[in-house]
Amino acid sequence: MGTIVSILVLVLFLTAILTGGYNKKFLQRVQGSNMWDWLTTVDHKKIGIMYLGAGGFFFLIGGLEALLIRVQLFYPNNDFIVGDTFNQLLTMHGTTMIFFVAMPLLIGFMNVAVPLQIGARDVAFPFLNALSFWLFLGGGIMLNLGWLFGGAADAGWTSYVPIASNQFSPGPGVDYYVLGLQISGIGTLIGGINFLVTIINMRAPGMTFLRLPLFTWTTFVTSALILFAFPPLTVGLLLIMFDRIFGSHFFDAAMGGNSLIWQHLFWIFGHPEVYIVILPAFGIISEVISTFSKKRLFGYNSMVFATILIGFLGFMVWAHHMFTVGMGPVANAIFAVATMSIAVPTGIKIFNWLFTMWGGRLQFTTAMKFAVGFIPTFVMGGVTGVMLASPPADYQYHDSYFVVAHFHYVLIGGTVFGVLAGVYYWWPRMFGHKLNERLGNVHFWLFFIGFHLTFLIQHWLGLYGMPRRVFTYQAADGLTWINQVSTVGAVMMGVATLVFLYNVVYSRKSATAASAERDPWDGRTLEWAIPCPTPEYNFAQLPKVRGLDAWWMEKMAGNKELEPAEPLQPIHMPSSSYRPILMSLGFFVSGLGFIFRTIEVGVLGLVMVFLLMFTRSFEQDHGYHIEVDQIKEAEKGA
Amino acid sequence: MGAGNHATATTGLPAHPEKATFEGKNKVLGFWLFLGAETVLFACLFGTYLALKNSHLGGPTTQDLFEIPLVAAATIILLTSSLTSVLAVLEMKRNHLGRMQFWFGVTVLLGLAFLGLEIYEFVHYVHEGHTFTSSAFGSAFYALVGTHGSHVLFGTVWITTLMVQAAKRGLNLDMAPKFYVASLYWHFVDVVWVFIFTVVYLMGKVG
Amino acid sequence: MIGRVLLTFALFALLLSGCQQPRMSVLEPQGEAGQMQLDLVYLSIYIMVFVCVIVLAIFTYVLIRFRQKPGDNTIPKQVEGSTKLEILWTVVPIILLAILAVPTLKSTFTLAAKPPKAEQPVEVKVTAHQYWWEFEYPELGIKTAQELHIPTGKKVHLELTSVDVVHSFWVPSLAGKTDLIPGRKNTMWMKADKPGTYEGRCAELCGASHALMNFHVVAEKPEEFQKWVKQRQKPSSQPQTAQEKEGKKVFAQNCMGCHAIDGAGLKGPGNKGPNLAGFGDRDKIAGLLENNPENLNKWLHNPQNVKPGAHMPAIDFLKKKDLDALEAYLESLK
Amino acid sequence: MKANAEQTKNQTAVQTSQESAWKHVTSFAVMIVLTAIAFAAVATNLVPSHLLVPLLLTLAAVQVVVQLYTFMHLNQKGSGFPVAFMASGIFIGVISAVALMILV
Repeated sequence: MGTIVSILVLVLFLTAILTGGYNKKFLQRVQGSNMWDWLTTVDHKKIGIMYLGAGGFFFLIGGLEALLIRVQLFYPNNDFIVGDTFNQLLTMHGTTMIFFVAMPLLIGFMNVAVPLQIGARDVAFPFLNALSFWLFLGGGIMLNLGWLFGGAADAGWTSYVPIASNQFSPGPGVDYYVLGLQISGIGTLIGGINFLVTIINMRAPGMTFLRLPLFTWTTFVTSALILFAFPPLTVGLLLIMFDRIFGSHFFDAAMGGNSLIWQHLFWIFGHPEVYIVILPAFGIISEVISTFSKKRLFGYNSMVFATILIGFLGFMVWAHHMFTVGMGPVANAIFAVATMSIAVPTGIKIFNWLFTMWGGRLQFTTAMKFAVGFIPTFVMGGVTGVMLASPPADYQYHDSYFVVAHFHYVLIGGTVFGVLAGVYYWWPRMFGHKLNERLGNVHFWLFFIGFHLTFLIQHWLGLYGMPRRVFTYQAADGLTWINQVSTVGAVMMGVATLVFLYNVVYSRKSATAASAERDPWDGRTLEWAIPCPTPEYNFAQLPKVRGLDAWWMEKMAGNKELEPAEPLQPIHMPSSSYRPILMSLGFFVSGLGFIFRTIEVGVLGLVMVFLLMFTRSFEQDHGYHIEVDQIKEAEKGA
Repeated sequence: MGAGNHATATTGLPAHPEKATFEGKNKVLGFWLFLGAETVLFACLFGTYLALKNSHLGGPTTQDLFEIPLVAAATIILLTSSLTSVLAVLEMKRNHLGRMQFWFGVTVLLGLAFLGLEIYEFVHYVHEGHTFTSSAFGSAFYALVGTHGSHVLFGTVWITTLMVQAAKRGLNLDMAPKFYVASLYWHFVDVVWVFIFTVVYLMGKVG
Repeated sequence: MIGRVLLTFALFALLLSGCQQPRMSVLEPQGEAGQMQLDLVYLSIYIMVFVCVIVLAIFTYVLIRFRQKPGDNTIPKQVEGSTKLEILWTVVPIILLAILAVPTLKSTFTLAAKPPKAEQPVEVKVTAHQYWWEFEYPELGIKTAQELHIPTGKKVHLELTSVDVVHSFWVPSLAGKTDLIPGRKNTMWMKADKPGTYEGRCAELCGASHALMNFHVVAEKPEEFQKWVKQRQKPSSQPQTAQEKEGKKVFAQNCMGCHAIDGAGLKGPGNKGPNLAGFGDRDKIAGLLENNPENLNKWLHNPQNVKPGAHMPAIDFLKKKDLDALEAYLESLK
Repeated sequence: MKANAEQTKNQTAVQTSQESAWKHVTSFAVMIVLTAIAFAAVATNLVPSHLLVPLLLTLAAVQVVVQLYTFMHLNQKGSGFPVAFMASGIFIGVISAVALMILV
C-alpha cells in the first residue's frame, strides 16, 4: 500500500514537470492562473493568509476529534469509541492542536502583521517563508494521513517511549507522527530564523527596538524560542525514527537504552513550545487592548522585559513535566522554584493590561471582548500553573484531569482567545472588510461560556481521581455528572465555531467596496497607515518612525500620512517560485518512503529536495522592480 | 542595496563583500542564527551519548575501541581545513578568485580525507562488533559522530558547488556571502569536532 | 487549617461508618503522604484565590468604570507607566511565591526520604504490566496481583518498576503518583490511617486499556493484615471437590504457561500473567469486574471485550463442563 | 574624488587582510598546541585523573572561543546579535546536555 502511494505521488510529480515542459501553452495558462499565483507566492501577506486558512482547517479537524472524545466520556463505560481508537483520537487532537493549529495561526498573524508593523516591504527571506509554509502543510497532511492509511498515531501528543516504540505501537501511526512533525518542524525552524532576521535587519528608519509594537516583540522572542527549542525535538524525533525504522536502541531498556532521554528531549522542546504558542497571543492581546482602550500600553518597557524573561526562563523549567519520573528531591526542588519564578513576569503582564484599560475609553468590539475575556481566563490557567509547580501537590495533579483543565485554560483561554481577538482585529487588514459584529458577539459569548463550562469543572474531575487520557470511567466513581456538564460545554464551543464560520461567509457576502477602510479601528501601529487592500509592496516609501505607536503619533500630530524616509523610487520585489512547494513535496515523498519502510523512496525524496536546492543555487534570479509610475497608479487607486 | 550595485559595477569588491548587500547581510545573520540552533542540536546528541556511553552490553567499550593516533590525525586534518577555509575567505575579500579557489579546493580535499578516515574507523569498529544496533552505546555513538560526519559531507558538496559557480561567474556581491556563509559552516563543523574528540574520544579513553 | 483537616476527618469517620465504597478523592486523604500533599494543595489554592480576587476586583472595576460613554470621543491621557505600581506587582508575587516555596521544598524532601528501618516499614515491590499490577512482599515471601494489602498506621515503602511501557502508580486518597519505568526502579512511601479499600489507577497512558488498569489498596488493622499474610504464605490452593480437581487439570493444560498459583504444586513458567493464589478472596476480577462466577465467565470468554488489548487470550474453546470446573477451582483459591 | 576614496578603502582592506592572515595562522598554531596538550594529557598520565576531564573540557572551550573570535570573526563590529544568539545556544545546549547526562 505504502509503496504504491509513494510511487503514485512521485509519478504525479514527474508528470507535472514533464507536461509543463512539453506543453508550453498549458504551462502559460497555469502560470497565469490565480491558483498558480497562490501556490508560488512569496508575498508574506498571502502566506500569512494561507497559514491562517490551513490552521483554521486543522482547527476544525482537531475540534471534531475533541467533540468525539467528549461524546465518548458522556456516560460511564460508554462503548462508542474505546481502546486504541480512543488513544488515536486523543493523540491526534493534542498533536494537531499544538503543532498544526496554535502554531500556524500565530505564525499566520506574524506573517500578516510583523513586516507591516516594522515598516518593511517583506520578510528577510521571502523564498524561505514560502518554504516554511509548505513544509508545515506537508507535515500536517502527513500526520493526518494516518487516519486514512494504517491508523493514526496513538501514543499521546507527548509520544512517550516505549509506548511509541515498534513493539507497543506496531502500526505506522507513530511514524506519521514522527515524520509529520519532523517535516513541519524544519519549516518552523526556518520560519523562526526568518522572523528574527526580519526584525533585526529590516526595521524602518527610526523603528528602534524599544519602539517595536508589542506583537512584534513577542514574535521576536517566540522566534528565538523556536530557534533553540526545535533542535531538541528534531533530535528526539530522529532518535525515535532510528529506533523504529533502523533498529537502534536509544530507548530500549533491554538493550541498554533509556526511555527518559526521550522525555527530557521532548520537554526541553515542549516547555518552550508552550511559550511559543502563548507569547504571540500576549502580543495580540496587548495590541487589541491598547487600541480599544485608546491608550498606549501601560509599562511598555516592563512588558518587553517580562516577555524576554519569560522566554529565557522557559528553558529552565522543562522537568516540571517530569516530577513523577523519580529524578530525586534535589532536581524536583530546583525545577519547582524555577517554575514558580515564571509567575512573576507573567503577573507583570496581567497588571499592565489592567492598567492599560484603567483610565481608558473602552470600546467593546468583538476583538476587545476576546481580549478582555482572555484576562480572567488566563489568570485562572496561570494560577493553576503555579499550583502545579509544587512537586508534592503535583504528584496528585499530574496526569489527571486537573492538568487537562489547566492547559486548556492556558491554551484556549490564552492562545485561542488571543487568536480570535487577532482574527477580528486584523480581518479588515487582510480581507478589506470587517467581520459582522453582532454575529461576533454571539460567537464570543457562546465560546466563552462553553469554554468555562467544559473546563472549569474538570479541575474537580482531576481532584476526584480521574486520570487523563482514559476512554472511560466507572459508574461507581461518581464522576458522571461532571463529565456530562463538560460535554455540554464542548458542544457549545462547537456551535460557537459554526457561528464564526457563518460569520465569515456572511460578512464576505455583505461586504461592499466601501467597507474597505484603511484604518477601521483608529489603530496605533503602522499596519493601519497603508492603503486597503494592502499593496504588494506594503509601503510606497518606507516610513520614518518617530516613536512608539508610530501611526497614532502621526494622527495626533494632525498628519494624514506617514512621513516618508526615502524618495519615491522603483521598488525591488522577489519573484515567486514553484520550488518551495516542490521541495515540500520532496520531503513528503521521502517521509512516506520511510513510513512504509521503502528506504529507496525515502532517499529519493531527499535527493529531490537537494536537487531543487542545488539548481536554485545556480539560478540567477534577482527579482523584479515596480516602477515609480506603477506605484503612483496603485496609490491613486487606493 | 544601492551601494552594492555600485560596487559591482567597479572592478573591486568592498572591504566586507559578504555584508555589502542587504541580502548578504540577512544571509550572514540568518546563518549565524542557524548555527545557534545547530549548537543546541549537537548538545542534545552529546547529552544522549553521555547518558548511554556505558551501555555497551558487554560489547567493546570506549577504552577498547578508540585509537588515539587515528583521532589525532583526523583532528589535525580538520583543524587545518578550518585554517585553509579562512585563508580562502581572506583571498575572497582581496578579490583573488584563483587563490580563493585554491584554498577552498584544499579545504574540500582535507574534508574528504577526514571522511575517508572516519569511514575506515567505522568499518574497523563494525568488525569489532560495535555497530549502530549492537547496543544503546553503539546507537548513541554513531548518531553523534555520524551526524557530524554527514555535516562534513554536506559541507564538501556545498563548497564544491560554490566553487563551480564561482568558476563560471567569477566573484561578485552575490557569490561573496555564499562563500562566507559556507566557510562559517565549515568552522562550525570543526568546532563540533573539537568537542567530539574531547568528549567522545579523549574522555572515552580516560573512562 | 487544622480545623479544616479535623473536619474532613470527622466527615470521613461518618462516611466510613455509613458505607464501604472505595474512595479515590485527593480532597479526602486517608494517610500522611496524601495529607501532606493536600495541605500544599490548599495552601496554594488560598494564595491563588487571593491573587484571583485582586485581579478580578480591578478587572471588574475597570470594565464598568472605563467603558466608552455614548458620544464620548475624547482621547484619554496616554500614561507611560508607573514605577511604583510596577515594583509593587513584582515584589508582592515574589513574597507570595516564597510563602508557597518553603513548605513545598520541605514536603518534597520529606516525601522522597526512605522510611527508616526503625519504623519497620512494609516493603512492597510493585511491577506494572499491560494492564495489571503485580505486588511482591520480598520480606514476607508473598506475590499477589491487583490488590495491595497494607497494615494501617505503618509506612509502606514501594519499589516500582515496569516490564513493558511507562505506567504511573496512583492512589489518590493515600498518595500521589510515581511512574513505573522499564529498566528503572523508583520508590515512594504511603501510609493509611484507617482501614478501608482505596481505589488505585494507572495515570500514564499505557495502551489500549489504560483506562481500565485499576487496582485496590486494602488497608487493614495490623492484626488483620498479619492474618492475611499468614493466609497468603500458606495459601489453600489444593482442590477439594472432584470438580475443582478437574478444574486444576484444565488449568494445568491451558493456563499454566502464563499464570502461577502459589502452593498448587504446578511447575510452569507462569510469569506472564498474575499469580492467581488467593483469587477467590479478591474483590475484583482483572481489577475491574465484581468477583462472581458470572463475571469470571465473561472475562475468560473474551478478555479483550472487557479490557481492549489485554494480552490474555480468549478461553472460548473449552467445553462448558471444563470451563465450569476451571471457574470452580479458581473461585476456591483462598 | 569619490573613486579615490574607495580605492584607499580597498587598499586598507587588503592591508588588514594581509595582517590578519598572519593572525589566523597564529591562532591556528594556538589551536594545534591546545589539541596537542589535550592528546598528550590523555596519552601520558602526567595529569592526575580527577583533574583530567576538567582540563580537557577547558582546553576544548578555549579552542572554541579562539575559533569563534578569530576564524569566524565574531570580534568584528556589528556581531552583537550573532554573539548573543550563539551564547544563548551554548548556554541552553550545555544545560540540556548536562541534564541528559545526570538526570536520566
